[in-house]
Parts: sequence; structure tokens; C-alpha cells
Amino acid sequence: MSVVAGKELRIVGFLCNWCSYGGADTAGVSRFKQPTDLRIIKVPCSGRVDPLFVVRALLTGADGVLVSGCHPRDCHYTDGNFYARRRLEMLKRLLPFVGIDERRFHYTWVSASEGQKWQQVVTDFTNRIHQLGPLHVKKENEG
Amino acid sequence: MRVGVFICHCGNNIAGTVDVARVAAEMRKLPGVVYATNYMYTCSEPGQEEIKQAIRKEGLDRIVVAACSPRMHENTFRKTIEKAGLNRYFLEMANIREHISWIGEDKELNTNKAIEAVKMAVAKVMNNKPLYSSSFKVNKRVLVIGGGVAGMQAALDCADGGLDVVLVEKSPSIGGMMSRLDKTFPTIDCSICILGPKMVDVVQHEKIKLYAYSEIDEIKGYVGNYQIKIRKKATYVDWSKCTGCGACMEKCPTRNAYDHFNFGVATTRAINIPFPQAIPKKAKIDPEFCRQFTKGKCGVCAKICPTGAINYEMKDEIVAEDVGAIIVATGYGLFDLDKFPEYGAGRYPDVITGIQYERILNASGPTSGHILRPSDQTEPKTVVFVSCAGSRDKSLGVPYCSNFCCMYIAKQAILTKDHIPDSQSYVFYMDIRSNGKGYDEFTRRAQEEYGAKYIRGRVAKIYPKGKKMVVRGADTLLGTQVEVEADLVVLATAVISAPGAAGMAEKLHISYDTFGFYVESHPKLRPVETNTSGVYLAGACQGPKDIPASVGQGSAAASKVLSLFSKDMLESDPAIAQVNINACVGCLKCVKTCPFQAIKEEVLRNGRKVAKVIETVCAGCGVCTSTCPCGAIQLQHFTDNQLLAEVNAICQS
Amino acid sequence: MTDIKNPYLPELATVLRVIEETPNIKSFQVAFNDPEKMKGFTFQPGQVGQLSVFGVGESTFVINSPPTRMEYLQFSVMKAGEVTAAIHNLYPGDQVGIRAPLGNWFPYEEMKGRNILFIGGGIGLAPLRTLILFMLDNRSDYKDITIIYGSRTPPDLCYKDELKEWEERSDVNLILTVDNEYPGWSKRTGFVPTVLKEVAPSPDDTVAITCGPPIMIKFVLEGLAQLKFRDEDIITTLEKRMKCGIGLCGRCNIGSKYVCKDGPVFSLAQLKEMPDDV
Amino acid sequence: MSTEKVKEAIAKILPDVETVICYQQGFDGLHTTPLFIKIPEEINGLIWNPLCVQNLTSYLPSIKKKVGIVVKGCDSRTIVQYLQEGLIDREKIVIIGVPCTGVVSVKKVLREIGHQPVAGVAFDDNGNIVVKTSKGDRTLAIADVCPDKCATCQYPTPIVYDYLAGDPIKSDKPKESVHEDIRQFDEKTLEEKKAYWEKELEKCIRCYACRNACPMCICQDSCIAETREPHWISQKLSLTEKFMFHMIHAVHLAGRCVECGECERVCPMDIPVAKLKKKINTEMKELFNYEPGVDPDGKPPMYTFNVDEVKIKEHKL
Amino acid sequence: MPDTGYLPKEKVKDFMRELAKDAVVYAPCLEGDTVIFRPFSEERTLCFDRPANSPPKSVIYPQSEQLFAFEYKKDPEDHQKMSVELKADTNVPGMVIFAARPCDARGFTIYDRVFIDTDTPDPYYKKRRENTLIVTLSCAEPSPGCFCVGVGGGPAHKEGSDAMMTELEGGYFIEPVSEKGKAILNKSMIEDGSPYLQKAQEAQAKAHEAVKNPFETDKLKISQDLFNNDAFWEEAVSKCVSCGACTYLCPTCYCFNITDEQASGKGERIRSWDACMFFHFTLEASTHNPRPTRFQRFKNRVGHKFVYYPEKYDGAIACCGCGRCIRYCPVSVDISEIVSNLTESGQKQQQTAGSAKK
Repeated sequence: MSVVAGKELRIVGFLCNWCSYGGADTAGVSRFKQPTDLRIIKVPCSGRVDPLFVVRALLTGADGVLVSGCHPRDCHYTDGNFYARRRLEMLKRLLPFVGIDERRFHYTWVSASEGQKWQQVVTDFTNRIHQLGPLHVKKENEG
Repeated sequence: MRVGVFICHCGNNIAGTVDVARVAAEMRKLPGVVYATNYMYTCSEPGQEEIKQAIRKEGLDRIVVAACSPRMHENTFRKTIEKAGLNRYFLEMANIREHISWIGEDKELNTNKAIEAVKMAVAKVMNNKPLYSSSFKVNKRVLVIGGGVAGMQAALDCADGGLDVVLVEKSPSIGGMMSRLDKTFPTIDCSICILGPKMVDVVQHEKIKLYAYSEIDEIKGYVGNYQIKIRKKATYVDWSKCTGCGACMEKCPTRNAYDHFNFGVATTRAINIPFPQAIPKKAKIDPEFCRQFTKGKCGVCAKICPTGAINYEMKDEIVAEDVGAIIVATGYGLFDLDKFPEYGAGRYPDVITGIQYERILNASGPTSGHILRPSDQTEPKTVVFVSCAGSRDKSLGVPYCSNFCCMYIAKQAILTKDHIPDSQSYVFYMDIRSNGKGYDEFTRRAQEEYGAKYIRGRVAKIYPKGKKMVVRGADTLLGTQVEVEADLVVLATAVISAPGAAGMAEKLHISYDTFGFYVESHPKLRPVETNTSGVYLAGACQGPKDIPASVGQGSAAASKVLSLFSKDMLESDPAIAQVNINACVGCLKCVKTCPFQAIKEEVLRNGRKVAKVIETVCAGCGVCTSTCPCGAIQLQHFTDNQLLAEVNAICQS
Repeated sequence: MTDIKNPYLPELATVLRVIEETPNIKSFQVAFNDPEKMKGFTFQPGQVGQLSVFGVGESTFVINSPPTRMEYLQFSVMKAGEVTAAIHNLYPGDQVGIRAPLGNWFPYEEMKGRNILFIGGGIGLAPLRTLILFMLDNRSDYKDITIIYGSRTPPDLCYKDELKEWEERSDVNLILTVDNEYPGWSKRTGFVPTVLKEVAPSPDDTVAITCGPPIMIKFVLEGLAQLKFRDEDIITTLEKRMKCGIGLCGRCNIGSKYVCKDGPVFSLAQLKEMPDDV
Repeated sequence: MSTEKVKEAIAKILPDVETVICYQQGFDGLHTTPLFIKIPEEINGLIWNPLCVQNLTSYLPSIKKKVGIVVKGCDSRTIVQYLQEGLIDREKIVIIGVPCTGVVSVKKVLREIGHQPVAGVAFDDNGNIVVKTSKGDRTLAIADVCPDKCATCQYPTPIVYDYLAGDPIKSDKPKESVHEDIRQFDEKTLEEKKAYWEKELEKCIRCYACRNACPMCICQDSCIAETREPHWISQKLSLTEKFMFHMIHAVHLAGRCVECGECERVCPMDIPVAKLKKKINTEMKELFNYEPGVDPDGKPPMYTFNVDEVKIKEHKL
Repeated sequence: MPDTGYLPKEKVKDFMRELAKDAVVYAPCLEGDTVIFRPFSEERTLCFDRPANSPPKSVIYPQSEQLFAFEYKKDPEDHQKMSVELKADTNVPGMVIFAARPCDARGFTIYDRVFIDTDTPDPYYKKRRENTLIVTLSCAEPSPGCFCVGVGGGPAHKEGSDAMMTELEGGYFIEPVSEKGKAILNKSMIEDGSPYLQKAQEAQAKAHEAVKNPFETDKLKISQDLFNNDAFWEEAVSKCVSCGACTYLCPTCYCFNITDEQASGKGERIRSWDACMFFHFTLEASTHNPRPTRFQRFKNRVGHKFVYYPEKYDGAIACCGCGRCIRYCPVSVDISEIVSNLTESGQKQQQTAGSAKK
């Protein structure tokens, strides 16, 4: 049991607890319809997102990874998203170098009140991943 | 491991678009899950009871609740499982309502997504570890930053509640903006008459320690245990000797010192007491203007002072205070005239700001309450008020409403008529915002009883014409151009965040919005709390506010502190970073990136350097964990392995 | 080409019972799923087994139930790393894997007719327990049996029920100690090596068998030497990081000896012949 | 020339330090190996020539006592980076800097001479290396067999040193050339790049020579490539896991790699692993105008931030 | 049938194709500038003129292999009940290692004692070993760092080979060593080798002469004093960076790790190469590490090859002298030099040098 074949692709989302997870909640409360592909992992802060989580996800089966945190200057932990922004930008620029389309990885800022923005982000990112199709980075080669 | 899974229908909220029974059935197939069920309302009393029963009966050791957002009920269920004997961190929630049932239309897809979400939660909970909070002592003193009406109210309420209060005010007197006002709306009672006694209460309260003319240099620590460094700025007057007699001020030869209290409407002496009701009523030298400092000789005040309080050698002094909580009441700032080139950018003396007009109106102000226009000290007969001078103007970076200008313009129009009965006031406005108790009646009175003419429209330009100022604008209701020849123009300049607000927020580790106003924890339900525990907000530092709102918030913040201090010990959140000293290589990159200075270097007995987390300071952001290259510092409850378990549950299934 | 037994493939077994010995030590009684296997299983006191939690890994523990009581095999596990943490999460009914018996054993035949001195600390009583129970089941084969056992605090003492039983027996001399004074503890206090010195058992015709944390072992060995025990009469059982358990993977060696295969039981005389990277 | 000056400098500092780390001849004519000089007599064993490639500074963080070290310009960047990160105590290190016009890549020489055993080498005055094999001598221009880093070297003279053995040299290589190879690789299509890395990384045997030789891989024994807590990576020898390991190495070196090229030099399977790190460096330069190992007071960009990042634009969907 | 064979150079590929009919043929292939044993296919570039960067040990002893797969199974009737299913697969196809060097083949004989000649033989290794034909190519000249003759081998040492080829001008002279090896003489491309016997022997003797013996003796005698002297090791390997290049490239290193991996109730137990040079190799859960320092680990590595293994196996040295650990060492640590210093004659040299040290 995993993504529904033919209908969904595998999208992993890392959302910070204070802003974006709340934004996704707000979108839910407002009944803003979204595609179902995204699977959300809650983290306290976007600064907790080690770029290697994104790499691991993309290498082991994810077709797309989304990271969302508080808007810059608005981090619950003051600086967490500032670090996140640098690390994730670095990763975004590294990915195409190893042959992974950088469009498969998106990072953005959504506050707890921005339900509508969240809906837009999820919808647009999911559409983008569907346009790109499944990612076949994974290739087992023993020996 | 014996995981129990509880799927909530949430009435029809979840069950309507998710096949909850199927989710439960799928969970039963998972290794490690020994119990899975679905229930109408898991958060209800019987729903929680069922969880407790199952824990006991089935010997469950970890619980997954798939229901609404954990932001809603995580605490509820943590308490539930704790009551049944499990550690509260053996709970994971899968958000299948806000993130699934409410946003997806296809029941099949929703159900599949819910199954995966719960699988992720199961994968994570199997990696959870019991965490225990430790308790620490609270220092039951409170720091109030800002001695305006909000800060004073907070300080008095705390002090009356038995707390020791440290009140720090950066100007020489407490009282803030309210002490400058002439009358207050909508009652037209004298501002200083109602504020003065409060100021006296503050200075006389045995529980309040006042630092006037002082600023916050440094804030260290955490809720319950803050260490504050206060900079007592040099006044060059020994306040322990100064009696406030004012003799120095009378004899001071410098007469052109900028008068901060009067917003430059008049000048003052280089040594001055800001205003007659000042608390503390002490003199201070303004070295920028004092001849002793600028020319190196004078010494008049030193000679005249009967108590010998003058000390030209005085230096700033740093004092330390330890407190357990902080109330921030740093107030607001105002746009300068120079923001308005079309209104003369401060070049026309008879175009003034609302707060300057307050000083002109005020009986103890520079004109002793006679309305005299600055240029020629004559009585203005035509006064034009311009509202929204900057406010609600995106191009000036102030898209918001300054909240109380409409009201004080009405008040000032009324007072103008009171002072000069043959005067005529004009008010250019965008909208009249008067939604407080008795407010709308008040603005009507200004128009109906006092004859103020309200013109809806923006003022495009103000320029001098002889002794008059021509105010040119549009009347958008009539659709015509309007020109008023005024004797005096008062701009209701935009309320902005206090100067230095951002720097203060950074010292406090609280967040601020793009305009520099401090951000409350929740816009509705936690309006005085910040996201940093132990730091509370009062007054206009959080956003433009009038007096009653500021006072109310001051009291609210005080009550928050009082309830925080009702316990002797506080419990720390155990979901904080932890160092595995065996893996730590002592590179201390985590020390560099920790936003809270919560990590320090520790030298082990064998001489090895490692990182050490100061448990009470760590806020649990996890920046250190993603900084650490060797995985030695792990944010508990969000460890690499816990998050990887979730990633694997999605990607490797 | 004949099919050989796959030494890496564990025998499936079920946890029967979990006993909480101390705050961080649990004992697990397990039995093979195949009753025939259980019936046919034999081992010698001191031999070890590899206990698997599939998905997490394997770890080596001494079989601390004696070969004279074969309804189950008992392993005592102190929580330290990933595998032991996973083992601690096991409940009765859970499935595990066992590869046993592995390694050598206590030379109990050679000890017959002699005085036996057991010196244990903390979880170090586990390997001794096998031999103690085995000797008590064959009590007449041995002369005096003395057990010196200590732990940090009284709650850290393993096998509390058995300790009580041994204490009550007249044919066992049990000396218990904890490191420091502890509320409600009326017996000895002090570290095991110190107590050994105080008790000063005679080396005459006595074999000393010791197991415990490395630092205790170090001082116990010194103490025994002072008491004039011969190196050949001092026996200890070593613990090492092991993976294969059959002398191949290369990490548990001390010189040319593999603890998993040539040990874990060594006499001090043997240890002295080996390099010192213990 | 330099050799004597290096020896002089060592003789001078030796009384003051526990050890001086420098080079000696290795097992054949083409290889050098570290020499740890403790007593004056051992100075004679020292050699200094373009075969002294290894970045010796990686030994510094683990040495507690006061040491002397011989560094080339490129090696000195490691010391600068160590200083930025607070990994060494400048007081405990005496640096003998040697201006360098380029070293020799043993791999490239071996490729040129067909992997013959080498009896000895000599260097002539025209910038050539003469390699003696059983099949005769081969004369190669050092410029043709230098490591890639030398071809674009910007720091021929050490950035920090206490003694300089030789006259400072200015770089004659254009600054733009440094990242040229990365830009060219960037031009390839995603498929080409993916195929390239799959083919290269497939060769990896996870011996971790690249990691252990890397002066900035400070985790060493605590590297997450081998731990279960955290369990980032399995011991399976699949392409995914090899890929993951090299991504870990690259990401952990983001904004820290001093481009000494050790990872690539030591790889027994000749995988161009330095490229990944250099790519990140190119981006660090672009984003933060930061170059690792150049300014002792600099701040590694991943451990700091600007509230307003001038170069990071919000990404649109 | 003749005792020896001859394979003309132009028929080499035909011969390999023939072998590939019923086996996977691993041959040294050029990838970039790297020589690696790869399953032979037409698009590969063969490279016989120097030893491969990595030996063919992974063919018989893969760097990682599944010991067994497991799956947790829920009882459909009673979801509280769970069983485990284990599946082990020791089946392997027929394999040929082609054109390995004699030292590489000799390496397998060192494994054989450990993995096969024991009371608990390793079925995975044993099956692969039995299913693999090893055709070696004798060395014409030594590579940098080679010292096979010092450990009882040689450029044409036949131990471990099933058949050995020796390069001559127009082809390869083939000597079968085992019964398995004899069978290849039947292949149609193989001509009678006897006319080439003498030339081949000459070539082999010449090659043997060219390899230096760093120990200057056939019988190594390690000084126990020196071996047990920590200071010797600290000094000798202070430059070692503790990576695994030497062990992973070594045809005689066989230490391994066993780890479990699982996702969603399924998984496998993996056996993977490990290196005694790694700190983690002996790290215990209690955080105690019996060999915490580099020199202790290096001592164990040398000890294993030159002291412990010989102690266990009749004096056999667990080193084939292929020189890879020297050639590919990031810092050019030379094991032959260290071992030579460990011998009694080496010890004397050391002492004279060491007495001057402060």
C-alpha cells in the first residue's frame, strides 16, 4: 500500500510546527481542496530540516519534496528559517548537478494564517510533480 | 512493542470522506500494532476512556491517535495516556482531518492517504523514547520594559499582586505618550490628572524598583530565570541628591536645547526636568547642548545646585537584575514630518503633528494652554486636520490603520473650538474609524456640536500663501477639488513601531512583524503571550492601541505573570536537544548556530571538548541537530531516526 | 556439493516470559518454536547465544539458565545500545531468533571436588548464574561454594529471588555488597574487590570465577593475586562486540583467539599469553 | 632552492615544537609520504619537490602538542578554514609556508607512462618531470600532469605562515577559470549528469579514504555513514547508498571545502568526488561571495545568515 | 590431451565468449583509467596489462550480500499474533574469474581456511567458491608496491588458480592447476601448449627475478618484543588516516559486519565488508572500545596477517603481497616496510636509529 498507482505520486512535505503546519491546518479548516499526494512530516522548525532528509527522500522513492517554514523574520525560534533558507538553497542548486531536477524540490514560507496560500502551494507543487512524472533516481545495483 | 491505534470519526468530519474502519483494519495488519479501532469522537470523555481502557487491557505501550490536528488535541491525548501510566511522549497523532478529510474529495484517495499518515505515525511512535521534564525554580520578580501607561498598569498590578517589579524606562520620566496628552477621548478628561496619581503610585510602591533614563543592554536566560543588564544612562546629576527644585534649570544659560518632551514645539534648557509632573522629578543634563560639554566651561548649574548634585564626570552604569518574567511595554513611535514632502516635509512651522498639537493645547505646555501657532504665536482661526498622514498608505510602508487618530482628531477639533470659539476646524479623512464604546457619538459631537467640517478625501499638497497655509485636496464625496486656507495644519501622522523595536525583539527572542510590532502567540486566544515563554506584551508595542486597550493589556500581561508565578517550580519541556558525548567531536558548530545560546562548550575529565545543552534555555528548534555533522546532538522527539522512520514509511513502502 | 548448515540462520523462538531484574536489566526466557529443537538442544554452562530481533540486529548473551533446566533458555540483557533497547521492548509472545550454543564453557569437570569462589558485579552475575545453578543441581560434586556479588545499589542487584534462596541455603556462602550506604540496606557496603579483600577466601584447592565490569575485574584479579590464587585457578568470561559468533568476522579477537569461538571463558593464565587489547 | 630553505626553517623551529610535519620519499620514486620530524637528525630525510602533494594539515586538529607544519598555498587554506571554525589553536602551530608553482598528480603521471613501476624521478629546470622506468625515461611537463587544482590555482603563496621558505609568488591564473569546469559540467543535460554520476559512483567501494583524507571531515570516527544512531544509511552496497554517502560528504562540506583535492587524489577507484564539493563552492561564491579557507575571520556561510539574503530569491511555483 | 594449452591473442574474446556460455565471466575491464573486474560483455574494454585497482574478491565474497530475508507476518485471525518467516538463498550461478593475477587467486586460499575449513563453514562463500573457476594471468613485471615473493608467492605462483595463463608474444600459454582448470583445455580455441612451455617458464622466471623481496628472506620472523611495543606502532603508523582502502582492496582481508535493515515489517540481514581500521569495528554498545586508537587497529591488522593467522594456520601468512594497500594508501603507508622493521634484523636497524631520538 502506498501512493495510489496512476493517480498519485510520492510527495514528502516537511512543515514547521508553528507556521506552515498551522497554515495547512487553516487550509483544512477552511475546506480548501487540495490534491492528495502530499504526505506531511511535522518538524518544530524549518531549521530542523537537514537537507539530507530531502536527499534521502528523493533517493529512496519520493518524486518530490516540499519544505515549508515561517516567513523570514517570523520564525518562532527567531533564526531557524534563516539557516533553513541557506541550507535549502544550497541543496536546490546542488541537485541538478547530480542529475536531479531541482523542480522536484521546493521550499517556501507559509504562515499559520495563510490557508489559501497553502492550498496554492500544494496544488501547484503537486501539478508540477505530475508534469515531471515519476523520478527514477533509485536504481539498485549490487556487487 | 505494543502499539494501539485509535482512528477518530470526528462525527462526519473525518468519517464522511475517509473509510475509518478500513484504516483501522489496515493498521491491524501492521507488525507492532496489536490494537486498532475507530471511534465516533476520540477526544470525548468516553473516547479518552476507551484509550485508557485499551492501554490497561491490551498492555499497549505506544499510542497513535488519528484525528484532528495535533495542534488541537495533542495535549489532550498526552494527558490521557499519561493517566493510563504511559509516558506522554509515547503518543503520536496523525492529522487525518485538517490534512486529509477536509481537503480531499475522493474517498478512496483520502482513505489511502489516511492509511499512510497513520503508518507514518506508527513508524515514528515506534522510535519514540520516554521523555521526562525536569522542574526548576522560578525567580518571582518581573521586569517591565517601558513606563508608559501599559507598563505602569502592568507594574502596579504585578506589585499589588505581591511581586517584585523592576520597571525600566528609557526617558527621564515615566508616563509615556499619555503624559504628553492634553485631554483624552471620549470623555475629555485631563490626561495628566488621571495619569499623575498612577505615576505617583508607581514611584511610591515598595515593590516597584524604577530605573528611569535607563535601557536594556542584555537579556540572558529563560522563563523563570532571566539575567538582565540595565544601562543607567549618565544624567550628570546625582539623583540621590537632586531634590527636583529646578534652580539649575532656571539658571542654565543654554536656552535652545531640544525639548524631547514637547516634541520640539518649544526649546528647553541644557539641564532640565522634562515636565512639572515628571516622575522621578529629577534634573538631567543634555550634553549635546550643555556648554560644560560643548565648550568645556560653564559650571553654572554646579554652582547653583543647593545639594551639590551635579557631576559632569558621570558615566553610564550597568546594573544587573535577575527576574523570572518580562512584560514588554515599549510603546510606539510616530512618523516624522519629513516623510511628507508634499506637506512641506517639516519646512512650514505651521504644519505640525498631532502630538505636537497636544502639547500646544496643554495647560502645562510651552504655550500654557493657549493655542498659538508656532510661526508667529497668533491664535489660529482656521485649523485643518489631516488624518491618515502616512497610515493606510502602502507606498509609505504603513498599510495598516493607526487605530486612534480619528478619535484624537475629533478631540482636538472639539478642544480647538473650546479654546477659540470663533475658530473653524476642517478634517480631511479617509474613513472615520470610531468603533469603541462612546466613540462614534464623540466624533458626531465634533461635527454636530462643534461644527468641525469633515471632508472625505486626501490632501494632495500644502503650501504657504502669505501667512496662511493652503491645504489642497479632493472631496471625494462631492467629486471636487477643495482648497482651504488654514492658519494651522495638524497632521495625524502614522503610528509606527517604537524606535529600536526590532533590536529589542532580538534581545528578547520574540518575533516582530514587518512593521516592527511584536507578534503575539495567537491573534485571538493568546493575545498577550509571545512565542517565547515568560515574555508578555502590553500596549502599543504589539500594534497601535488607545489608552483603554493598553491599560487592559497591561493588566492582562500582569495576570499572566501572576499565574505563571503561582507555582514555585516550572516544568521544562523535555523535547529539547541532547548531546551524545561519545559521538560529539567537539566542533561546536551547534554552539554557533543555536539561536538561543543554549549550547556551550564542556570539557570532559579526559580533556575532550564536547557540546553541552543548557536544558532550560533550549527552546527545541532543532537547528543544532541539522547543523551537527555527526548526529551527536539530537532534538528529542524529533531525532534523525524518528524523522527518517517517517521518511522511510513514505518512501520505502 | 553437500548442503551444509547455515550458521547465520537463526532458529525461530518465542519469548515466554520477561523478568524485570533491575531498572535497566531484563531477563528473557525464550523457547524454540519447534518443540523437537527444544528437546534436542544441549549446551554447556558458560556458552553464549546470539539473540536476534529481526530488523534491528543480533547481540550476544550468555545462556544464563543452566543446562539442567531446559524448559527455556534465559538471557539477561542490560539496555545499552540499539539491539538491547529493542530486546527490552519485547513482550511474551514476540518472535526472536537464536543462534546457540556458541563458544566454549566453564571447565566444570575440572572443578569437581574443589572449592568454588564466584565473584560477580552487576550484570556480571548472569554468566556465573548458569554455573551456580548447575553446581547447585549437582551440589555433591563440589566442596564449599562462596559467592561474592555486588552492585551499585540494592535495586541494581540481579536475580533477587535467587539471591534470597541462596542466602537461605546452608551449603552456599553468599556475600552481598552494594557500593554505598543505601536506605534499608543492612548488609555490606563497598566495592566488590574491597569486599573480596575483607572476606579473604583461601586459595587452597579453590577455583575463582569472576565476571563483571572491566574495572572491577581488574581489581578483583589483583586481589586474587594478593590472596595467592594461581593464574590457572582464576577464570573469567569476556565480553566483546561480536557479530558472526563463529570466529569469522574478525572483531572479537584478542591476538589469534576469537572470544566468540575460543572463548568467552578464559583462565587468567591464558589471558596473560594474549595481547592486551581487551 | 626551496628544499634547503625548508630545512633551515625546520631547524629553526624544531627546538620550539614537538614535531614538524613534512614529506619524505615514499615506497617508490613517484610517491612521497609524511615525515614527522622530532630530532634534527631526521631533517635529512625531508624532501621537497612537486611530488609533495598530500595536504598534511589534516593531521593538525588531532594533535594536542605544539607542532610545526610545511604547507603549500593550497594547504594553507585548510589552516585558515580550521581557524574560522575554531578547530585548531593558532598558538600551537608553527607554519612553514612554501610558495608553490604546481605539484604533480601521481595518477596523471601513471596514466601517461602506462602504470609502469617507477624507479626514480628527476625534475629539470624547465618545469618538467623526468620519470625513470624499466622502459626508459619519460619527460613530462609538470603543467600537463598537475592536479586540476593547480591549473587554476589562485593562492600559490600560503595565506598564513610564520616562515616563508622562498619568495612569494602571485597567481597568473585568471580568477574566472576557477569555476570553469563546474560551469561546463552544469551545461550538460540532467540525464547526462545523472548517468555520469551513476557510472562514477557505482565504482565506489565505500572505503572512506575520501572521508578520512579530507581535512574538513572532522567527524571521522563519528561519521554517520557508519552509525545506527542516527541511521542515515545502510551497509548495503547499492548505488543509492553510495550516492547517499557522497551527498552526505558534500553537504557536510558545504561552505567548508578548501578544494585541496585530497578526496579525489586518494580515491583508489578514481572517482571524481571533489567535483560535488566544488560545485557547492561555486554556489557559495555566487550566493554569499564566500570562498572557504581564504579569510581567517570569515564565517562559514552555513553557520550564519543574513536577515535579508541579497542573492536568494523566493522560488515561484 | 596435452597437459598445457595455448590461446592465441586473437582468440581471447572467443574463448571468453565460450566461457560465458554457462557462467558469468568476470574480467578486468577499463573504466576511465580504472581497472575493475566486471561481468564480461562485448562493449567492455578489457585490460590485461596491469593488475586491477580492486581485486576480484567481491566475485566470491561480495562486498554486501543478503544472509537472509525476513518478514513479519500477522495472523489474519488474531492480529495480536505475529510470526516471522526467514528465507535464505545460497544459490549462485557458475562464475569465472578471468585474468586475475596469481596473488589475487592466492588470496582466496587464505579465505578458504577461514570460511570453509572450519566446523561452521560459510555456505555463501563456499557455494560461490565452488562455483567459480579462476583463470589467472601470471605477471610479466611487478607493479609499484608488489612484494609477493616476500610472502611465499610469486608472479606465477599457482596456489589458488585453477589455471594460469602466461603472456607470450602472440598468445597465452595456459597451465591447468586443478581438475576444474584442466577442463578448459578442451575448448576449441585452445591449442597445444607444449611448444611454448619453455618460453613461458623463462618469462615466469624473469618476472620472478624482478619482484623485490622486502624481507630479504623466505621465512619471516617477527620480533615479539617489537610487535608488542606500542611505541613502535605509534611511530610506524602516525600518518595512517584510518580509512578502509587497504582492507577493502586487500585480496586477503575478510572481516565483515552483519546488519539488519527493515521497512514496514520486511527486511533483510546483510553481511558487508568491514574494516578493522575503523573505530566502529570494535566499538561496543557500552561505548567501550578495545582498539580505540589507530595504532592499535593497525597493529591488529598487521598482527592478523603476519602473526595471528600464521599462529592458527600452520604458519601461513594472510598476505599475498599484491601491493594494493601500498599503492592506494592515501598516505603511502608501506606494510612491507613495517613488517620488515618488525623482523629481528629490522629491529636492529630500528634500534640504531631510535637511540638518537629524544
